[in-house]
Amino acid sequence: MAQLTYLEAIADALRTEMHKDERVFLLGEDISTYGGAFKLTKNFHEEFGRSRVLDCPISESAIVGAAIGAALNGMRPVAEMQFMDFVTCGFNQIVNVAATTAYRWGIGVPMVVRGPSGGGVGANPFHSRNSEAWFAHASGVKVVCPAFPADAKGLMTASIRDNNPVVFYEHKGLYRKIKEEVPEGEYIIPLGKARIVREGIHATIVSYGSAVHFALSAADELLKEGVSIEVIDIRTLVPFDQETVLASARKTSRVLIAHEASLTAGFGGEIAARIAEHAFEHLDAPIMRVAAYDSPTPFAPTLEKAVLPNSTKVMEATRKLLLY
Amino acid sequence: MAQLTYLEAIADALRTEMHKDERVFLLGEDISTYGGAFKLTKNFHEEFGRSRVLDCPISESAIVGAAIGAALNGMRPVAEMQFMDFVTCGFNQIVNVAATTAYRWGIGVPMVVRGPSGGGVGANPFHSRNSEAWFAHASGVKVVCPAFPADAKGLMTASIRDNNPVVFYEHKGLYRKIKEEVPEGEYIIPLGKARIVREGIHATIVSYGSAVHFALSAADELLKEGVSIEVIDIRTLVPFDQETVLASARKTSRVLIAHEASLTAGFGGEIAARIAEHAFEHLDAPIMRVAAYDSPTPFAPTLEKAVLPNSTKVMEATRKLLLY
Amino acid sequence: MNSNKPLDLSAKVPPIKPSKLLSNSRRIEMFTYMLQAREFDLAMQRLNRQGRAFGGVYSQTGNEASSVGSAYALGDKDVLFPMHRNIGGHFVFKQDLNTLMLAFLAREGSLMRGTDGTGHYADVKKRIYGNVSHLGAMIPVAAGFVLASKMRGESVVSMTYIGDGGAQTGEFHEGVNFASVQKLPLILIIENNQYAYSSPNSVEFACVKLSDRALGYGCFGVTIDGTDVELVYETCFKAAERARKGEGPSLIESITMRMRGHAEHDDFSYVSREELEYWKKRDPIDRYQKYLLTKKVLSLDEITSIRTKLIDDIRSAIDYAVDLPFPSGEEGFKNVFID
Amino acid sequence: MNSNKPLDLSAKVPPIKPSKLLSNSRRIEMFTYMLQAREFDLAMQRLNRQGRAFGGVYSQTGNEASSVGSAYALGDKDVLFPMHRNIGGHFVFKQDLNTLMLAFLAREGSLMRGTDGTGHYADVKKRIYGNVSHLGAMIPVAAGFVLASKMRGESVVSMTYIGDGGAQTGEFHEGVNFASVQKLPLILIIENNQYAYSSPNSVEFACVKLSDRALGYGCFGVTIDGTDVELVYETCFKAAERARKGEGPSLIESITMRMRGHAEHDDFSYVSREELEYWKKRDPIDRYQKYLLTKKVLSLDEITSIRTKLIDDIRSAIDYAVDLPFPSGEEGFKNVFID
Ligand SMILES: Cc1ncc(C[n+]2csc(CCOP(=O)(O)OP(=O)(O)O)c2C)c(N)n1
Ligand SMILES: Cc1ncc(C[n+]2csc(CCOP(=O)(O)OP(=O)(O)O)c2C)c(N)n1
Ligand SMILES: [Mg+2]
Ligand SMILES: [Mg+2]
Repeated sequence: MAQLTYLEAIADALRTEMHKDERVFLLGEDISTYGGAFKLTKNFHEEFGRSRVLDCPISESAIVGAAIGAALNGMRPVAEMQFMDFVTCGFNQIVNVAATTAYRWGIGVPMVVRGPSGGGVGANPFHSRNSEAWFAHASGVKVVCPAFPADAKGLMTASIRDNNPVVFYEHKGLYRKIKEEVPEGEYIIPLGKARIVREGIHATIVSYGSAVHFALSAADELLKEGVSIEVIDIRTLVPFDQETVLASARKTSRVLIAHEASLTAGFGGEIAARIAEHAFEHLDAPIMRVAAYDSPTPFAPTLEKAVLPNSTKVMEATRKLLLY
Repeated sequence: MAQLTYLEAIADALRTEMHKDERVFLLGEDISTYGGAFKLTKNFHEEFGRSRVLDCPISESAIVGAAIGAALNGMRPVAEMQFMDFVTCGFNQIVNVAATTAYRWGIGVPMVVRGPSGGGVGANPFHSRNSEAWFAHASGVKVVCPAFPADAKGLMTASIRDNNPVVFYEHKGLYRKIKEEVPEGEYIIPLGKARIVREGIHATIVSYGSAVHFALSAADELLKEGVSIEVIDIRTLVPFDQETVLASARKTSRVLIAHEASLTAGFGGEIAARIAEHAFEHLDAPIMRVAAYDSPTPFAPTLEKAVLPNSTKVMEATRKLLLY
Repeated sequence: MNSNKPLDLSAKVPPIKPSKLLSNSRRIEMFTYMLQAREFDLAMQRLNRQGRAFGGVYSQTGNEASSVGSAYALGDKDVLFPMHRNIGGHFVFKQDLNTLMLAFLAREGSLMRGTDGTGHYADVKKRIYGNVSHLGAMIPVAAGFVLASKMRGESVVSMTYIGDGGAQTGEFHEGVNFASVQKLPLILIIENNQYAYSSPNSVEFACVKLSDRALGYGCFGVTIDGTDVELVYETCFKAAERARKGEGPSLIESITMRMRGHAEHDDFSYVSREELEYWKKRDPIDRYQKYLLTKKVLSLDEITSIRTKLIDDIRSAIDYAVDLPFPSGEEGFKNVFID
Repeated sequence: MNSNKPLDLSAKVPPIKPSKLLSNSRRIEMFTYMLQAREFDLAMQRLNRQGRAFGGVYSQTGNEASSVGSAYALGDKDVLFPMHRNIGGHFVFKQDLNTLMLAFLAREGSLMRGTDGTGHYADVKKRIYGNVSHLGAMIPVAAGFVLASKMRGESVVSMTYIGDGGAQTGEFHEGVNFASVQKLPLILIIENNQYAYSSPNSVEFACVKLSDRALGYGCFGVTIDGTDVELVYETCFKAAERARKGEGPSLIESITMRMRGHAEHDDFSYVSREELEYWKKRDPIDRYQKYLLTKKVLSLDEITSIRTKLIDDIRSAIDYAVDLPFPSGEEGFKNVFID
């Protein structure tokens, strides 16, 4: 096994699948010669040719729409949004065409829309959004938000092989931040399986994406004080692994939900609602949430820090939860 | 006071505000000569002229974008989506331009995007969507979902006078279904105030839009059995009147949340999360939700009935809640 | 032709421009599809009046030449992405009446299991791909479909449609531009039937011809009389030839009239009597019938018997479908995702 | 000009096309703004190398004639919606350097309070409206702005910009079409600087000239040499005149070169040395300077002293801004909604 960054792991999944299955191809802006804004697909065009690493005009609706059309015609396209923020320009294609096709026509639309999302890196309101909840509410697309390199590889493989449209959120702040052992060659993690990243007994933090790391460092800190926190990375929002989350809630009786997306109508609400309905009797404390303030993600580091969640905020909330 | 339908009440609000304030104007597809697909703006062009009742090309991004530009330049535009489903084609303008302008520039964008939403009328997957949760998660737009004629008028007035962008969801199934007394002339209901539509003691149903009516008929039925249900219509999702909802939850200790939108990542999750966090100790039963199945809204009446919530489903869930 | 100027009400109806590419038997076939489209339309209108239809009924009367002539120009590997007034194309692609009627009425056993209605269905074996209501959305999809074919070295042309209104959507622009850059074998027919719901061309665009947009994409563009089926056929046939040669997409503006309301609930009072009169004289079926009679390709008797057969067949499809129940509610919970 | 074909590397640099509309004092003013834009650019590049800038630095070197010449053609009621390479326009609209630098660096007291950076700000008193990152989005907004003016009978022209890449967005199409139908006083400059990030024109479009799209909207369109500031000025001045007369929008393709990477992190190794050489010879400032010297409008000494003053002023603005703290975190919680 090799030590790979999150970005390398995703590239590895794409490369492996492209070698294995000639139906897989990539399309997006500046992905070929330039290798993508984050160089994730660097040199791919040399390996696979420019028609399988297709540079496209600045037309997100055309990119997503063309991916759908190609998927209807036997391919397995992976469309890049240069930043996930720009998916708002291809939104209609995803929620109205891709999401409804299986239901209406009984035909699969095997495609992935992927790209860098999230904040905390001093981008601006238009290069930092966490919009996964929109697609979780779209009924007909799967939504994947990996937090670790190996998971990112395994989930990307599963997404490409899935017969349904998948929106795959990569967190740009994680791209080069963490390295871990990533299995070589084909490696698949089924969609819809949460992962207990750390077992614990006193409380559960349910999270995904960047917030998993906030949860882990909060858990590290608290461990020094003898408090044992269970950390669950749901990994995919749709399908949602309700059972794993409920089992943990029932076990620890205290749940904090953390995500980087803004609070209101974020996916944390959904998770809280499921727990409040199905694990009600097991709870010893209110379900708490840590999320971004309900604003655009601001540019200046001082403001961004104030608005976004981080390890400290998660730890403080966990303390509050434990003290309840 | 006149007896008005929900549709007439909205038209009345528009007409009253247009008479009062010449900055208010309407733009959308087929709203002038034709009077709109539902005839809501019938004859408006005769009263106000075609430039204030502006027929537009089939270009939702241009319609919303032009409204934003006009709002930046001193007007108070009201943009119609012929069906709210088509807001997906103007989505980027709303979530990225309208929603971020006050935050970034300190300038108000006083505009309303309104149109018919919702199902249960045998339309199809593309003429039935309830997408309010998307905008509730957009951080920077207000979201209004009236259930009654008088509220629709009062909230529309408030929306037009608000200095922020408002997405105003009209439920097409309610347009001509209910009549009630609606105050004449200027009539305003502030955004962000829930309404206790019916007081009760044994349980609370929190809902909005069409689901308020399901809740009311469930409450009617249960009253016959001596059970008293409190029904709360939140009326606006953003701002959300948390206090009224929490007070009721604390009072009755049993809460059901009902909305027509699909379950997962719908606004019901947010409401449940708020209650689970802030009224935890007062609850005697799990928070339950009734919502549409997580699918597109199907066309055939048999399927649509199976998938969407209705009075019976709300009643059955309420019984379950009471029996817990 | 100029697609955005006042009608010359006194103008003579031009003669059909016969295509050298058509044999008489193929002429008869086209004409039969046109009749079938018209009769299907009339039947749907009737069902609607009787309250036995379900969902909106979007008439294609006036569109027979445009829809049939274009689809008829395709080969047997090519694919069709029809829009709401392209029932003629469904027939050209040999959709059988029972299947079609079931789909329109969303009855039990229909292709979409009741999840959706009207002509939105896809029938992959017949190479018919449907649409969504959102105008313009299928243009990039139709382009992507043949992008895939092209990648595999297959020669497949994809044909789709948009209205004089829908051509104003952003997805029209992105789709046509993408196809032009990739030189995809895409034929996009802009059916300018004078109205987009209630909106005349002047509300929708300010250019002289919608096909003038081709210049801005670097693809082929032409505006034609969309009530002359042979002209439509020939134009599209050549477009398909170019497409197969790798010369890229064509934008064909086909000018005709929507002879009824947007859907049957619309009384189209915003259309003047004179305008309807003008177009009535250009009824695509009348024009072609006159031509076929004059050229003795068909006799009136033959036409009558073709029509009678078509009407009978439609009637039995209706009888077959209309009393079938809607699908069971359980269907609503299936296939949101598939394996 | 042809916007989408291989360069003729041996072509001579054409002379400046002097505009009859310009006095020498106004020539000097334009030239000064161009120099200011260039020096500001160089200063930002330096700040970036020193790690003292914050956020992406998008060079406008190569764009001075296009940005200054266009904005300079506007009147004192007109509004500007600049894009990321239009710093020249900010200067023409008399933005002061401290304000600008604060906005770019998102420091305390800046117009956007740290919520956003670069040239995204709006300064209403100066009639400068900013943008969002999403390309194309401001075109309908700029159109709607003057729709409002028009409704009130005010004569205001709105000018905005898009790139050779951004012209492929759906919002470009919807915005220009809407403005054309409403005959709005909108001037859209398509700045074709050869690249959209790393993508050459051939990835973005297949038409000969991007201004050919005007025909498809029914508005005025022209492609011009965007390194000749007088030509840009004159073209835009006439466009503004037409706009004020109610003749609708203009689509002006201004051809130039982005002389650096997309932003400073980009080494633009995808651009050939020959291509850069070709454009280096067409540097808008060199060209204009040569003209002004030849015509004796300015002497070299005068230019040097103008430049020195500009550099000093920029340096003091940097000194002023760069050590200021970022705004307090509390600002992040304000103004999501305003009263
Ligand atoms: C994006 C979008 N906006 C609005 C509508 C509502 N709508 C349905 S059909 C129609 C008119 C279409 O006119 P045109 O494109 O000319 O086609 P026609 O019906 O005349 O064939 C409108 C506005 C829609 N379906 N999609
Ligand atoms: C809708 C959208 N898609 C993608 C991007 C990412 N992006 C930012 S600038 C850029 C290239 C722009 O090229 P062009 O329009 O030619 O302008 P230039 O930077 O060359 O002036 C891209 C792809 C974006 N900002 N907006
Ligand atoms: Mg039409
Ligand atoms: Mg460019």
